[in-house]
Amino acid sequence: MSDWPLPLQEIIDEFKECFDRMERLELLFEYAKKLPHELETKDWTDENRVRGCQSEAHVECTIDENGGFQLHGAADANIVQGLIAILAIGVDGLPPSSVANIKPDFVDEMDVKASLTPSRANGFMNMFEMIRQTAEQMSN
Amino acid sequence: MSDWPLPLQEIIDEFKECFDRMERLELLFEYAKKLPHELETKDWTDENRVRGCQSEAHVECTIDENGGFQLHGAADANIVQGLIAILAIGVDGLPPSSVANIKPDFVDEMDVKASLTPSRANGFMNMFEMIRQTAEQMSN
Amino acid sequence: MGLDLDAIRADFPILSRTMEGGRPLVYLDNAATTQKPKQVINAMNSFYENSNSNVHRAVHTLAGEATEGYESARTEIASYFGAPRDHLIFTSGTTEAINLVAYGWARANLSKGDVILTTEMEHHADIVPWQILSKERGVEIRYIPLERDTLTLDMDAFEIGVQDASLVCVVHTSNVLGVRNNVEQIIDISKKTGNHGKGAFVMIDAAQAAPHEKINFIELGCDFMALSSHKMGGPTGIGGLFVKPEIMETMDPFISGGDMIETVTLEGSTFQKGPQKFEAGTPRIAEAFGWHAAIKWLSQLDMQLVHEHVSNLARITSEKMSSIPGIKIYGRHDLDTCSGVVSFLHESIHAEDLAHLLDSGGFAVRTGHHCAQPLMEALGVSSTARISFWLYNTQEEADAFIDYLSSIVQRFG
Amino acid sequence: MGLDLDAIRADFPILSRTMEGGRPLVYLDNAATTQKPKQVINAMNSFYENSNSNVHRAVHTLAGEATEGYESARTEIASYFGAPRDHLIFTSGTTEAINLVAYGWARANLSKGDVILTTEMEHHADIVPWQILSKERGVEIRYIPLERDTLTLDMDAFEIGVQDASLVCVVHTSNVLGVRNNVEQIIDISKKTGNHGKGAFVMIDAAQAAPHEKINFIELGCDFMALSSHKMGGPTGIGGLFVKPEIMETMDPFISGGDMIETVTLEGSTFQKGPQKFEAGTPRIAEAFGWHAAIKWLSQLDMQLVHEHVSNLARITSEKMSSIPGIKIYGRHDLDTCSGVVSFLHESIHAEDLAHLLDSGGFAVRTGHHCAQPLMEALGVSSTARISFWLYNTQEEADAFIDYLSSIVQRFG
Ligand SMILES: Cc1ncc(COP(=O)(O)O)c(C=O)c1O
Ligand SMILES: Cc1ncc(COP(=O)(O)O)c(C=O)c1O
Repeated sequence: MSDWPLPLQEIIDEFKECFDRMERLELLFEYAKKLPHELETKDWTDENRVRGCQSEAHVECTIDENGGFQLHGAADANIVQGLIAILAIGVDGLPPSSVANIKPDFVDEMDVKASLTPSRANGFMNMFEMIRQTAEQMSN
Repeated sequence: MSDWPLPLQEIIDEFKECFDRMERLELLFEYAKKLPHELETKDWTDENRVRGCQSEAHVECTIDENGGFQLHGAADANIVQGLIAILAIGVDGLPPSSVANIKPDFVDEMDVKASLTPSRANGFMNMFEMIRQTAEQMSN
Repeated sequence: MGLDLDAIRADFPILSRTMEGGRPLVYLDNAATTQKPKQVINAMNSFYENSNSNVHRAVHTLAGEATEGYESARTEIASYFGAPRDHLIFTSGTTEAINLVAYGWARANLSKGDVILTTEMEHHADIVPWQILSKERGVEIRYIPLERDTLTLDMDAFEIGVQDASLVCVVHTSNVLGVRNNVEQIIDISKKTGNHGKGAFVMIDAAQAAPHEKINFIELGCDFMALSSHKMGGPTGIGGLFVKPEIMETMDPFISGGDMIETVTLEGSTFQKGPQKFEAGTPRIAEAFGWHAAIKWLSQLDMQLVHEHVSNLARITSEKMSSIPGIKIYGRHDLDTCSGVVSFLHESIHAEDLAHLLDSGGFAVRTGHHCAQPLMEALGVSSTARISFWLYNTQEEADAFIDYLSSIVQRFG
Repeated sequence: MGLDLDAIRADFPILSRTMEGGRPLVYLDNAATTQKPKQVINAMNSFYENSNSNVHRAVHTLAGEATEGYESARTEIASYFGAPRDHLIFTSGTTEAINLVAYGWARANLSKGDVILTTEMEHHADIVPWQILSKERGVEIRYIPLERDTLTLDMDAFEIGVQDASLVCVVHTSNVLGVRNNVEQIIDISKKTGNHGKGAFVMIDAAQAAPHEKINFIELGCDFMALSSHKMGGPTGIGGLFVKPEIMETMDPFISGGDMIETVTLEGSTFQKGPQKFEAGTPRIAEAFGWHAAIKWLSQLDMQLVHEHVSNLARITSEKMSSIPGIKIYGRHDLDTCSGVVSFLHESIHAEDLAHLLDSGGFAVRTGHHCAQPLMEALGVSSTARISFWLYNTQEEADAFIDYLSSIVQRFG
């Protein structure tokens, strides 16, 4: 089992307490609303678009004033936006080098997998990789 | 079971007495040598060629002086030539209208089927149909 | 007597699968692909376990069995569609079948300035090959628009447009709207008034029609008809193009190689006649056995009953859905001719979220543009959610779907 | 340690079939198609019984499993051939793969006067597509001749011919002669001296090589490599084209329709990147599961041992055959690199008769031109009989074959 950054671990634990998938999806919907650094629709560009997502999703990575990582994003589907939110909360303010080391299997841990499997083959994995690579570049 | 012309029935019976397929194939080889009206290689034309045979086979139908059907043919493979021979012997001198009524399943009766199945899908059936149709035209 | 749904369902192993939380699978994605009865699975197993061999040109027993099976699949599948065996070319599916018309026929018979008439409700498989042809050869493509209020083709526009058209390509039954086009009338008018009275050639995309309607290719009178095995209970990897033999003769080879030639020399080649000319290389042998088994299986059923069952489910379900707050239906289900497809959206829940939520209840539902972006454009949306029924779906499943959808809408809407 | 033939054979259900007269099946037609291990059959069954769904663009569980399975098949099959997943385009087989090079790449990149260099020992799949292209676009085709005494390619002629050539298309291992070409050298020379020093593109037909040789596409360094699943233990209906990604980008779409587009409007379309651009329509989903299972199954074995086993069987058998009166061998089996294929004729028994007679003993043997008429022409025959071994064939089977063939020759020769 991987070591997750504490905020991410807390979210994972919260998901683990859910009774069934419907409840977990409900939780994802709630996180979608808590998205910390929302990318406004006017800032949705082709460059920050996540390829391979069925719905539209956009993410951008920046460094805050303390050198911490910051994930900005948004999606038109709530479940995707919920995932972005969790990731954004989970990595907020971390050194980019830690972000570069996160593995995508926290989604497995959260056990929302069944509904996300197909996306993993393209959308979610693409998004995750895009973020991880940017973090890697930032930490060099 | 169909009614075959007597000479054909006799041949079928002979095949039925064989011990195994190898023996039946041997018999076919012998019939290949007994081909009554052999079409010489120089008379092999594109018109009398049987389509769909792997090996080359040629057949032509004529009427003898008594108005009886006559099948001329040859093939480079003995098994095919054996089948032509059996058919030629079986229908020799019959009224074309009787020839037009023969069914191709005498080959099943002879039980050489296993080796001929693939040919039936094309070669042998094509030959048989070609002969039957000519006989039909002759009897009109 | 209706369909014996219990007996039918018992033939489909996958229908007894339970999903997460022990919920039964409710498979409502039949327009994408149907499930396979065990007879189809067994036919392919039996081929691989007993007769597997390459076909044509070999005399050993296995090759004989494989060849007989492959060719009798052609005979029986063609016959199911009312046609002799020499009318059916095996392809990998509808998409390749339409490409075969585009590469094999249209490139040999159409040229700059010729007009291909198609429609705004086509699947991409019946749009993109024509666009590529158009770019390459200057053939012009025109689209019959959809009447926005009735969601049917604008037949006035068709009657005018067809006059210039050399080729008319129309989907028999839409994979989004559930609407069946009046293909009989379209073919009739095309033949009478197409290309300035000389008659137009007609290609029908029957992918969505064949699963629930018995189609007779000869009576229908079109020149080409494309379909897929996997949408009618058969395996993936195979489908077919029906072609009138006299038209087949005017087609150039498309995919080339072994099995489609008569002779090859270093200087050039001559080709087989009939369907084989278009079936290069090792064919889809096991798949032909499987599709044949699907056709045999379907032949036991009264296709009129199948059609009524499927379209009734769609009609009743779409009516109930309309009364769920915020749900909007895209399509028509009030006609006898409609299929089992119901497209819909919720005013605030994104289609993809809907599908995820429905999946948590065991309901397999598709979302997206359904390979019909121009139609989406015409409907003014970028995607829809879509349920699609087939013969094994039950009223109970439909009711359970309505209940679950209602609860989702209450919770998330 | 050699191969555990008992364990291997136990995996192939068909090998326990008995033929007429209770004789065991001795399947010696592996170059046409191989038998399938139960793991392959089960993988497809399991797909159809548990996960069958269309792939891509859907979020329900079955679609997820189908998509993961389909895409991980791509990953694993590509990896078996030493390449990343984005190098592999699924096709229906070698024939369609070569046609994809002809339609997708050559039509976009070659024009009148350009030269394609191929060989006299090619399968029709690697001849006819080029002849059609040549007729259509004026591209010139040249053939490297076979050295009549060594039955290998005339490399002097190749070194001269390649200088003009923009594309070199060579069969890795012949389906008639059992000879493996020195593809490494051919690629090397093509890259260095092809098209007047700019380098030629190289397409390798690996259909007959993949079953018994571990090929690394990246190390090999060719631009395209075509192969078929059904010749390496996998199902019919699927194969692949390996392409270098930078070259994939210079290819036009070939078969078009759904799934290969990015957007479609009435005005035109944009296409996906990578392999998906060339995989239009519902793909061969169950087939990809099956091929993947075949690759997994093969991965358990040491392919070097497989190669030695197969080529030893061919060498020993061909030696014994040579001493049967009237039998003449067409091919070479004295080199380490040779495959399991032995072509032969008897001076007086017609090849087709031979095959019928052998079949009566349970031996499945192919006869014909083996889709290589120009090679037949070079050998001065119109057809041959051919046995071809694969990993499950045993020395006992080979011996039984020799005995039966001898007795046939005695009785009928
Ligand atoms: C050398 C070679 N190339 C190409 C092919 C064609 O393969 P397929 O029929 O699977 O398309 C074959 C098989 O017959 C072959 O042996
Ligand atoms: C109307 C219609 N046409 C064509 C196709 C393409 O069929 P396939 O993907 O089997 O080639 C489909 C299926 O998606 C369809 O629904």
